[in-house]
Amino acid sequence: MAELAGQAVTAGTASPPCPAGHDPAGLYRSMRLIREFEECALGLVKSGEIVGGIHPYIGEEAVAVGVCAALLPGDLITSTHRGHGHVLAKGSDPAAMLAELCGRATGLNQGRGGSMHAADVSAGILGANAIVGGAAPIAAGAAWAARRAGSDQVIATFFGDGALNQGVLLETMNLAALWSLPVLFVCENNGYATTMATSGAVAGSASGRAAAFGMPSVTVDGMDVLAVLGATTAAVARARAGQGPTLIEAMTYRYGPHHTIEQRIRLSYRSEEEIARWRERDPLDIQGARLPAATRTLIDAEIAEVIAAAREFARSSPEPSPEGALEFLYASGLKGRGGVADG
Amino acid sequence: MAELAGQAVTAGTASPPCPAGHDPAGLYRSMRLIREFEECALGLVKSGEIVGGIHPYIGEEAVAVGVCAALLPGDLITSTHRGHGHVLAKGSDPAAMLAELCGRATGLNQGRGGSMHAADVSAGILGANAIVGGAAPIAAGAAWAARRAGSDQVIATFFGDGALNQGVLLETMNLAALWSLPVLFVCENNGYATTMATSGAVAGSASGRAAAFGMPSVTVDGMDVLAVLGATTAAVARARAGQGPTLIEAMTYRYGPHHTIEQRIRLSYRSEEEIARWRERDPLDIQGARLPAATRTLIDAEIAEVIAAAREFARSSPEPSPEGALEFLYASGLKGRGGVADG
Amino acid sequence: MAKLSYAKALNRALADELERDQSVCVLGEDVVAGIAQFTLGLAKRFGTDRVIDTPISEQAFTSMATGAALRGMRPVIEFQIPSLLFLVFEQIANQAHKFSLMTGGQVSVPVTYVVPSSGSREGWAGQHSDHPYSLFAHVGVKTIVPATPSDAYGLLVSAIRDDDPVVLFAPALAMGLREDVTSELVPVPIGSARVRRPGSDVTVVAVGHLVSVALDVAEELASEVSIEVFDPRTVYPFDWELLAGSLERTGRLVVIDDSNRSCGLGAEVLATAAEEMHLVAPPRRVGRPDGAVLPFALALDRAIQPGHDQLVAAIRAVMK
Amino acid sequence: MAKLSYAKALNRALADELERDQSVCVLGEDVVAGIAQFTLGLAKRFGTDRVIDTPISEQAFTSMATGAALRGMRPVIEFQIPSLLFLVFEQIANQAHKFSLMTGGQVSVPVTYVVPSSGSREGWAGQHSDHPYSLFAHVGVKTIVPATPSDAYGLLVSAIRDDDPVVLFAPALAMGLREDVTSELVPVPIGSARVRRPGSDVTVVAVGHLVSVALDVAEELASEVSIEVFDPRTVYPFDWELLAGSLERTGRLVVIDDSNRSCGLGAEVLATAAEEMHLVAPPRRVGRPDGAVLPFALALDRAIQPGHDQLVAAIRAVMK
Ligand SMILES: Cc1ncc(C[n+]2csc(CCOP(=O)(O)OP(=O)(O)O)c2C)c(N)n1
Ligand SMILES: Cc1ncc(C[n+]2csc(CCOP(=O)(O)OP(=O)(O)O)c2C)c(N)n1
Ligand SMILES: [Mg+2]
Ligand SMILES: [Mg+2]
Repeated sequence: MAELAGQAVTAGTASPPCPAGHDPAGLYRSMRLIREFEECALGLVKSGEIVGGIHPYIGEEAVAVGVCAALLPGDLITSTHRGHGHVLAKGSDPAAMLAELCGRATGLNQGRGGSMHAADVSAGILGANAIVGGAAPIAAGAAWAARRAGSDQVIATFFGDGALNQGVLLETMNLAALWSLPVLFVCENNGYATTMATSGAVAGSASGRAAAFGMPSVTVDGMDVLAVLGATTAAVARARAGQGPTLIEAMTYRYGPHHTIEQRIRLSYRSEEEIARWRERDPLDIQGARLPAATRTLIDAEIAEVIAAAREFARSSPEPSPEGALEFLYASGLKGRGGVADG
Repeated sequence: MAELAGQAVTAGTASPPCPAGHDPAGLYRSMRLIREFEECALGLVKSGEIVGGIHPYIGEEAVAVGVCAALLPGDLITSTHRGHGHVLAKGSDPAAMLAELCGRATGLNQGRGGSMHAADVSAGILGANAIVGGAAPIAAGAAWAARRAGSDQVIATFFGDGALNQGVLLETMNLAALWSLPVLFVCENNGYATTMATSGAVAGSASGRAAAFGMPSVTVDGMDVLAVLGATTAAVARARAGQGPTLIEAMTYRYGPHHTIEQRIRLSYRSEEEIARWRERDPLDIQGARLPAATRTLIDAEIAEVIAAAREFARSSPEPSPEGALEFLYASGLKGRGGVADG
Repeated sequence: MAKLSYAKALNRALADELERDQSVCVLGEDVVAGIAQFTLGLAKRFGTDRVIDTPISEQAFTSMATGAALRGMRPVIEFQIPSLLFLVFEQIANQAHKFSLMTGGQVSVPVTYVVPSSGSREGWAGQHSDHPYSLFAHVGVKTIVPATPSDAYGLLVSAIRDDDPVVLFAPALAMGLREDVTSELVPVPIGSARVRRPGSDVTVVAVGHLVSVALDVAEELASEVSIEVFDPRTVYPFDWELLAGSLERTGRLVVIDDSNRSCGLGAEVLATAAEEMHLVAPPRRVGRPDGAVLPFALALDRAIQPGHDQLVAAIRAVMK
Repeated sequence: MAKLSYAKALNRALADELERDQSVCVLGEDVVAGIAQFTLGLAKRFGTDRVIDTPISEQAFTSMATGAALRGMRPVIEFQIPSLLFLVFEQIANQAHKFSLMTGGQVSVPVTYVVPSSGSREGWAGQHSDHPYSLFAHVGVKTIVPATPSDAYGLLVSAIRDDDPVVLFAPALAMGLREDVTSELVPVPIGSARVRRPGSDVTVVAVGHLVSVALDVAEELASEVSIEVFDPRTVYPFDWELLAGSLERTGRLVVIDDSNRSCGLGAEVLATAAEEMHLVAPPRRVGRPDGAVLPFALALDRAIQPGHDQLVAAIRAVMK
C-alpha cells in the first residue's frame, strides 16, 4: 500500500489535479478545510442556523481528499448523505456550500438542496444523494455517457458500508463491470450504518462483492490520505484506460454521531474506547506530521479565515423568497397547480 | 459430481422423499410427467384453451425433479414464471394444475392465479412469481419463520440466470447468509434471459455471487437428474443442520421459446445447432437409459393416461363465476368499492 | 391519568402486541436502538430475536416479512423515511397485496408497515419529505394516518391483528402530540372515521396532523361558521358512510391533507362526494401542489405545505 | 396514405428521434430483438450502441438513464411490463423527478419511460396487469396515455424532446389499433387534450384504449344523448382549460379510465370539475374497482375492467 501510495504522490502531476493537489501540504489543507467546515456547521446546527441537522464527516477527511486528489478537474463525483467532505474536496466554494446548508439563495443549490442534496455541476459534483446506494447508478450512467461522448472522464461514487447491502448498488456494480465503465466505487467503511455494525449487516465483504462481478478491488487505510490517493490513482489510470471499474474500500471512522439528532438520544452502540482508539490515528495528524510544523500552522490559520469568511457569507446572504418555492420543479418550465384550488 | 450424485442416490431414503422418490424410476416418472404436461399445455395454448400463453419448461425437467426429490414433503419451494415443472415435481396434482392454467374453478388457485402464480400451500409450494427475483426474499422469510418456529424445514427458491442481476436477489443472499437461513438458491442457468445470453448480462458468475456473501455454491449438470439430486441433498443436509444457505447452479437449456408468444415472432438469438446440441443430452434420455426399457415404456404409458385424465378434468371443470372476480382480494373480507359509482 | 405522547402510544401498542402474540415481531433499521422512538426499549424487553435490526436491504426484508407472514408470523416493519416506501413499492403493491387473491385465498399476508415521522420534517428536503399515503390508497393497500395518540395506539393494534397488509403513517408533525388518556387504550377499527367536532355549515375532512389545524380553525371561526371536523383515521378503506351522513347535514366540503394534489386523497374525497353525496356548493381541497418536491430552505418548505391560512380561505370560499 | 398501427407509430417516433438527435438512445430488456414490437428493427438500423440490451436490473438502468441525462443524453427506457414501474418507483419519483428542483435548476433529466402493452393483456394475471399511470400523476411526473397511432407518434416525439422525465403508457388494448394517416406525422404537445367528437349533453373523458369505447357508445346512443368525447392524451399535466370549456357547454361529466378507482385519474378529474367547473348533475366515473388485482381466468379479468356497458349506464345516470 505504502508502495502504491508513494508512487502516486510523485506521478501524474503533468495536468494539475484538483483541488488538493498531490503535494503533501495541499492534501493537508483540504482535510483541514473539511474539518473546520464541519466544526463550523456543527455550531450552526446548535444555533439553529442550519435547520434539520447534518451527518458530520469528521474523522473521514482522508477518504474524500485522497480520492478527489487523484481526479482531474473535469472528472466527476457523486456523494452521499454524509457528503460535505466530498463536495469540498472536489473543489466547491466552501462559502457557497455553507450558504446552502443555511438555506440561503446564494447556496450551491440556491437553498433548494441542503446538506443531503448539495450539487455543483460546474465542479463535477453530480449531487449528494439522501438515499443509501441511490447515487451509484447515476454515476454509472454519467460514466457511460462520458464514454459514449468520447471523453476520458472518470467518476467516483462514494457510499458507505451500509450501501453494500443495497440491491441497486450491486446491480450497478454488475453493469459497470459488464460495460467496463470508468467508475470508482468508493466504499467509506466507517464500521457502522447508523447504529448497525458492519459485521451485523454484511455477510462476506466489500471486496467479495467486487469479485462477484469480476471487478478488482483494493482495501486501504482510510485514515492515511496518501494510501487513499495511491489506490485511487491506480484505479483512475485503469478506468481512464478503458479497463473498467474498481472498488476502493477505505477503512475509516466517524468520530461524531451518525447525525446531529443522535446527540439528543442516548445510544450505546459503540464504546468511548473505540472512538478514542481511532482518534489516535487522526488523518490530519498523520498527514500533518509529514509537514514542517510551520507549514501546518500557516495552513490552519488560513483555513480558519476561510471558514470565518464562509460563515459570514452564509449568515449575511439572503433567504430565497417563498414565492419561488416551486421554481426549478420542471426544467421545461411547466407550472403545476398549487395546493389549493383557485377562486 | 458423479461421486456426489452417486452418494445421494443411495442415501437418505429413511424418510420418504417427495414425490419422485430417490429411486431411478421415480425420478424418470416425475420428469416424464412434466414433459407430457408441458406438451399438453402447449396444445391447449394453441387451441386457445389456455389464455395468454405459457413459459414452457421442456428441457429443464431434471432441475425441478432433482431438487424436489432431495426435499421432504414438509419442505417448501418458491417458483418462477417458468414454474410448471417445479409445481409438479413438488407434488401438486397435475389435473388441478392444468385446470388452473385453463382458468377453471377447480384449479389450484381456483383460476385466480394462472401459469405464473400457481401456488399449492398444502404441497409446500408458496407460489410461482411473475417478477424475476421476486420470490427469493419471500422464500427467505418463510425459512426464517420456520427456524423461529423450531422447525427444520428447508426451502428451495428457483430462479433463472436472469435473476442473478436483480438487486433484491442479491440482498436476499446477503440476508440468508448473514442469518444462516435454510434456503437453497437454485439458479436454473439455461443460458438466456428471454433473448439475452447470460454472457451479455452477467459480469462474473453465479458462484461468484454466492462467494460474495460467504455462501457455498455448487455448479451441476442440470440435464442429469442425479447430479442435481446429489448436489441438492448435500445442500439440504447443510441447511437442515443450521449451516445456512447454498447456491446451486444447474446448467440447463430450454428447448422451446421463452414464452409461447415468441412463436409468433421471428427471433434469432440462438442457433438451431445449439438447440440440437443440447437436445442430444436430453434429461429424460439420460435418466431413461438407467432404467430397463420395459420400465420406461410402462411409465410413459402411465403418464400418458395421467395427462389425458388431467386434460379431461380441466376441460370439463366449470369456469369461476364473474360475480366472484374480487373474491379473496382481502383476506380480512373487506369489500372495496366496485369500479363504478352506485346509484 | 398521564399524558400520552403519540410516539409513546405507538411504542405501547407494539409492546402490548409483542406481549400478547408470539407471532408478532419487529424488523427494521436501528430498531434495537430505537432511534425513531417507536421501538425504544422493546429489544431489551422482548429480545433481539423479536425486535430485529436489518441491513439496509429494504426490498429483501419487506418481502421476507411477506414470506414470514405466509408461515404464520405477523411482522411489523419500520421504515426510517417515507420515501423508502417508493423503494419497496413492488414488494408491497405487487407482492404482499396480491397474494391472497392470486392464490385463490390459500394464504394471507398480515404485515404492518410503519413510517414514524412521515411527511416533512424541517430541513430534510427533497428526498425525505414525501407523504405518499395516497399511493397506497390507489393500489388498495389498507392505509392509516392516525391523528391522536389514542388513535395511533388503537389503529396500530388493529393493523397488527389485521389479516391484510396495512401501512401506517405517523406524521412527523403529530409525533410530538400529547393526549390526556382518561380511559383504557383500546383497538380502533380500521375503516372507521370519527367526527372530532360537530358542526352544521361545512364538513372539513382533515388528515393526520392537520386534524389539530382544523380544530383550531373551527374554534377560531366559530362565530362566523359552524365547522364539523371529520377525521377519516383510515384513508383506505375510507368511511364513506360517516362522511355521507356529515354532508347530509352540512352540504359543504373542504378537505385538507398533506399529499400532493393530483390524484391524492383530497381528489378521492371530492370525487366520491360529488358522485354520491349531498353538496350544495362546490367543494374545495387544500394540499401540497401538483408534483411537489419540498425545497430545503425552511420558508420554501413551509410555503408548500397545507396549513391554517389556506384552510381558512377554502372554508370561506365554500361558504360564499 | 397507408394504415399506421399504434405499435408501428411508436416505432417510427423512436426511429425519427434516433435519426434526428444523436443524444437519443434506447435501453431495455430485449430491445435489440424488439420482442415488445416497439423497437423492432432499430438495433439493425442504428446499431447496438444506441439500442442497448440490458440485464434484468431495472433499478440500476433506470437511474443510469438519469445519470446519462445529466450528461446530455436523452435516453428512452422500455419496460416490458407495467408493474416494473413499481420496481423503479424510487428511481423515477424520488430521483429523476426531483433533480431539477433539488439542484436549484443546475440540471435537467430528459428521460422517457415507455411501457408498451400496459394494462391487462388477457391471461397475464395479477402481477403483470396493472395500469398505474395515476401513480405518476400523483407524484407529478409527466404522464401520457395516447389513444391513437398518430398521437402515439406525436406524443412520444414530444416526450423525447421534453426536458423532464416523461412516462408513456401504451395500453395493451390500443397496441393493435390502425389509423389512416392522411397528413404528415407531427409532434403533439404534452398537456394538450383533444375533443374527439363534439357533443352538447355530456362530456365523456376517456383515456387510452377507452377512447374507442367512448366513441362507439357515443355513436350508439346518438339518438338519445349528444356525447362529447374528450381525450386528455396527457394525464399529467391535464388540459384543464379544454375540459372547463367542454363542461361549460355540457355541464355533465363521465370519466372512463383503466386505473383503480380510489385516488385514480377519474378521481382527479371529478374533483377538479367539482371544485372549479360548471356541473349541472353529479358526475360519474367508470374504472377498475378499489384495490383491483386482476384474476387470471378471462371472465374474471374482464369483469373487473371498465367497458362499454358500465359507460352506457354511467351516461344514463348523469342524464337523469
Ligand atoms: C435506502 C435507504 N435506507 C435507509 C436510509 C436511512 N439512512 C440514512 S443514512 C443510513 C446509514 C448509512 O450507513 P452507511 O452507508 O454505512 O453510511 P454512513 O452513514 O456510515 O456514512 C441510513 C440507514 C436511507 N437514507 N436510504
Ligand atoms: C423484474 C422483472 N423484469 C423483467 C421481467 C420480464 N421477464 C419475464 S421472464 C424474463 C427473463 C427471465 O430470464 P431468466 O431469469 O434467465 O429465466 P428463464 O426465463 O430463462 O427461465 C423477463 C425479462 C419480469 N418478469 N420481472
Ligand atoms: Mg457506515
Ligand atoms: Mg434463463
